[in-house]
Amino acid sequence: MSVGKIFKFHDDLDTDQIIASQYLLLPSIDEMKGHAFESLDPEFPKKVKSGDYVVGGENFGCGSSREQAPGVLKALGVQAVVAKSFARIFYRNAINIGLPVIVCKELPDQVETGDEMELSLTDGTATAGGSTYPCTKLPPYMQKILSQGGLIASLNKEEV
Amino acid sequence: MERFTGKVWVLGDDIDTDIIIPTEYLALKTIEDMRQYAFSPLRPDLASQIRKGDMIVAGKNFGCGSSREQAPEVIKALGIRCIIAKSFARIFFRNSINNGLLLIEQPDLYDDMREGDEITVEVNHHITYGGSRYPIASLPENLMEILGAGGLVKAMAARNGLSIS
Amino acid sequence: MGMTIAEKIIARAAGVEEVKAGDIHTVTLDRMMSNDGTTHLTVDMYHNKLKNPRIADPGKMVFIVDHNVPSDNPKTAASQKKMRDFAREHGIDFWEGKGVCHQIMMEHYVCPGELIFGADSHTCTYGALGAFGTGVGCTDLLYGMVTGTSWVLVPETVKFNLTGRLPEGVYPRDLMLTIIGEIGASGVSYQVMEFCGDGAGTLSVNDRMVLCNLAVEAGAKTAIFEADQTALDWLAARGRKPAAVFKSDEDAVYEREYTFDLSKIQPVAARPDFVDDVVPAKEVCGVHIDEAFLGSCNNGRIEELRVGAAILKGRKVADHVRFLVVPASQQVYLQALDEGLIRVFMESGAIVMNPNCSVCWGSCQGVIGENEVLISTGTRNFKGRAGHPSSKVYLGSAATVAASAVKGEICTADML
Amino acid sequence: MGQTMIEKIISRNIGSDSVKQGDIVTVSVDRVMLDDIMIPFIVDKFHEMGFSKIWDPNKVVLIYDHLVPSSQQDDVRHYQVGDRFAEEYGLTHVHRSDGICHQLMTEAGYVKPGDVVFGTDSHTTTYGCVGAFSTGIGYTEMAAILGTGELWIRVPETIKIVIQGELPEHVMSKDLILKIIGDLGADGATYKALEFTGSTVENMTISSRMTMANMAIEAGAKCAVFAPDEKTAHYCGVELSEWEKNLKGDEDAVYCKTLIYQAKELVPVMACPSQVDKIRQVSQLEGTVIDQVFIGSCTNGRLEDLVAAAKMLEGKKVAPFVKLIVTPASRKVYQEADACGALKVLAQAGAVITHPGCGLCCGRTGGILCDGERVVATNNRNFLGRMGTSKVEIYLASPVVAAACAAAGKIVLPS
Repeated sequence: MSVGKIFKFHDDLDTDQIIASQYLLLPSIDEMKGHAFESLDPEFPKKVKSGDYVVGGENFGCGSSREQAPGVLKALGVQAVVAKSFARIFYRNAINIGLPVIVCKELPDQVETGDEMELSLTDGTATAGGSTYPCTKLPPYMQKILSQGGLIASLNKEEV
Repeated sequence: MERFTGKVWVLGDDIDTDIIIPTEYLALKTIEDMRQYAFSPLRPDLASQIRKGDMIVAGKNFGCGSSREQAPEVIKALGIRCIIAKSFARIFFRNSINNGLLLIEQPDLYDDMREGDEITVEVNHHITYGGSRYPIASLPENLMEILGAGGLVKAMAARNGLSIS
Repeated sequence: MGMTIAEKIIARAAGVEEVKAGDIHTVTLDRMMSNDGTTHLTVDMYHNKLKNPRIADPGKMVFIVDHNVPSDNPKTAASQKKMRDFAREHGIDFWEGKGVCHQIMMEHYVCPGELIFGADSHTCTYGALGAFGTGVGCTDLLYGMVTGTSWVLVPETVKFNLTGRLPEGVYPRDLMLTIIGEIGASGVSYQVMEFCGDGAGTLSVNDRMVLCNLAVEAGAKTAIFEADQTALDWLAARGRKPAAVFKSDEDAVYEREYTFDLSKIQPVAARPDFVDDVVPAKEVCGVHIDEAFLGSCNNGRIEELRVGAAILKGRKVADHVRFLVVPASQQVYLQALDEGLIRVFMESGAIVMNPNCSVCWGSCQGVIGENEVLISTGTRNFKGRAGHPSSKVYLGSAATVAASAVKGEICTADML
Repeated sequence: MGQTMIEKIISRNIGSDSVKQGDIVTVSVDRVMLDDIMIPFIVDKFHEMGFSKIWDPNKVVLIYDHLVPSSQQDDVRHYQVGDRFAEEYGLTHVHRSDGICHQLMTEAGYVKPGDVVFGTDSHTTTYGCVGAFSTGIGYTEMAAILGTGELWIRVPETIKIVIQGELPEHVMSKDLILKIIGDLGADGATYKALEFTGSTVENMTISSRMTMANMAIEAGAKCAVFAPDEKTAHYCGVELSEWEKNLKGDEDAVYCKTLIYQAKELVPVMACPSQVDKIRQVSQLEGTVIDQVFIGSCTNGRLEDLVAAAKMLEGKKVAPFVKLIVTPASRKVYQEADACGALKVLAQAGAVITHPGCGLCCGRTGGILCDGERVVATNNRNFLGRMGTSKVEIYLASPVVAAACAAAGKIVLPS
């Protein structure tokens, strides 16, 4: 994956912070995405560029099952989310919509917002600040969903 | 005698206060925050098209409905110089005068008026449009006093020994 | 090798003899629930993203409008209409304004042994009846709706051995918050919490719902109780039969075990902005509040309304406090009317709203303002969860919330 | 020469016996009502005007109703501004979640026959149900009253409306006032007072009179009045004085117009989208499919309205995919409807019952609709965009008609 800028967030980053409840019933992800991370950094949707990365700590995406959370990140062009660990539903949702979510125990403590990073899904590594960190590889089943572009894409493919 | 000329926006009969400013925007903090939503249920683009000094010409019962004073305030904030209608609803009329927004009752102009044209108003006397003169009545004295003071807030402030610029 | 209840349910759904933690299986889902938080997106994807749109079995689908009820703006209304029209067109069971989705599912659908997906994280509630319920996103839900199946990574199970009885004035909510405080917000991430032991047997189905419901706040995939006689009686009273009644095998594998002595539990509160920041309720006493909330899929049933009403009876809500009482369902509301509880709440000055998610999800009802403080029986206290990003949410039991509403500051019931 | 009711009330207020229509006079205010939407604006204007105290805090009633419960973060600011103002200026009559302002003003005893009352809401005309002169004003004038206790008014001409006989089954006072508004037109009574009289209104409950006084503004009226009688005395908890007993239009009073109706000729009607004066008989609209029904508001959210709706829905269910939202007008109404079992019947039928407040009527929350949806509602306005987008169709009706429509899922005559 290409080099992108990092936006770093704290441990236990919950889905209410990624996208608050009051926007979830808007008609589409496109109308919601301007409110991503509103409580923490209202400028985030303007600052983030296609190909950037979100980096979190432990338990990233805890809280609700709202698929709008990975949805708005993907719609804003976030290339992947790297965290020490992920909450279960967020993790599953991200893979289902084709947003790579990568577990990397060391990198989050070594980087700050604004740093650049590069990710290699095939090697299972993340590189930032001249150092390369090992990432946990996805189980093959999930890797397959991701490589097909998400669950619906895989469903459509099977039906052809 | 006061005299001014401006471009006209034409609205219909029974323009109610929910059209002028819908309830969902009434709890916004300031009139400045609200004014972009003026007339939005009827003509969503109108608020952005109105320029300072423009006028509104409408049919009967303009401003009917609620007592929300935000209605004349947003119209004034958009820069509307005065509203000329066949008739006005009561509360809206009082609220407008209290805010120093001039309202003029004129029975015939609306039927002849084309949006975008200019008219000239001579207060308490007549309106000129397309070469014709449309007579208008004088406002009662007590209302002219409030208008003269620049609205009720200024009139009250003066009574309390304050002067507001 | 032995299996846990959760493993047995997955094995049944996968049509295999045995599963073990870490396996990935394709399962047939017994039921799917979707609410107005995401269904409009599911419907859009159904129409726009599928090559061959179809529904495997509309009879397994339940759509529930509960999050923004009554609707607060035209966009909400449009999203709900999309859901309503879709349910009508495809013959899907549809509920609107009748209560919080999990409460409706428990009242009308959930049966022991079932594997249920819900597009809501608190779907783990259904473990109270020995079912495997888990929260998923709308893409998973759509896949399940189209194919009738999904994939499941068999989770490890963590055993929670409960002993003893809760003391008077201490509630299952205190117990569950205490557990979450102890194990942390990701303490059982991807895992199943299995509650067992003598103490579990003393808990009613309502109590079990309170426990299971909050399991996701510790990161769990689900939580589960064995469907014992208490559960089966509860089910029979509602005219339903179990799909399968499973017990964990003696030699089942648990990732680890905890023991909690119920008799030692005390009233607790979770402080802003994390559910696992749990302290004895006494430690937060005196915090000025602006609003109090008694309701939600966690704590809005008749049992909690009774607790709240007993405290409010003959007392008044503090002048500056807005006390929202929101029954979890229309059934609960009707029972509360019958028992005179609603009368007590209205006399006390409370705001009694229609059954819905209300301020627990903080979007359209009881929303709090800048720097305001809410004490709540809801599920979460994340930053800004109930309104303005600067506002704060404390979580406590129904008793603590009701007492705080009277006092105007956080206090426990014994302090009134 | 004889006087109309309004002329009598104003005469007594200013201590003159010769007040006549068209005069501009300054009245002393007996009571004012401030609501939550307007309170921040009132406070700003009050301070801009340079006042440092309220003329008589006991005469001021502050009511939170449009924004209860809060639906947006900013709503709370209105409570905060109101609470601060009340504390600073010694206001004691503050209602934070007790129901709709107009219901509370009479129900809680703030208005008596012959009073002169102003409120920052157009439906302040409601208090004419107990023989008071009451009307809506803006927040600037309210701020001036708070400082001075006075307001100038123009003594209005009066339209006399006589209704005789008994209303047919399923015809409510709502049908009557809708019919009258249809006949007068939305501006037919602008600047004028309506004086209701005749055996039909004499036999009406105060609640039914409230419905009519409430909607007078929809014909543009400044106010509407009913002569106080024993029912009024009982409702207000007062003994009528000699003056109050004679508080009715004199035989030789001057009326600008008189309308006469025979109650038996009336039928259930609706105001069709999007004008309150676009009145059609329900029978002409039958079969129109609907999405939602709203029973509530200061027009028709009282006990008799809820009981009428409950009677219609007893043993029935709201039609599939149709929502019925019931918002009682006040805490007291809610409690009484609970006590008499009406709430239970409505809830069993599938109604969504909310806490008392303005709810959907004021269009902030409480069941907002979207493009293409149609609602039958018992409130007072069906303006474009009032309950959502401008493509929402609002039909105004009586509670009994609304309930029948909820069960049928379409517009029907009650049976």
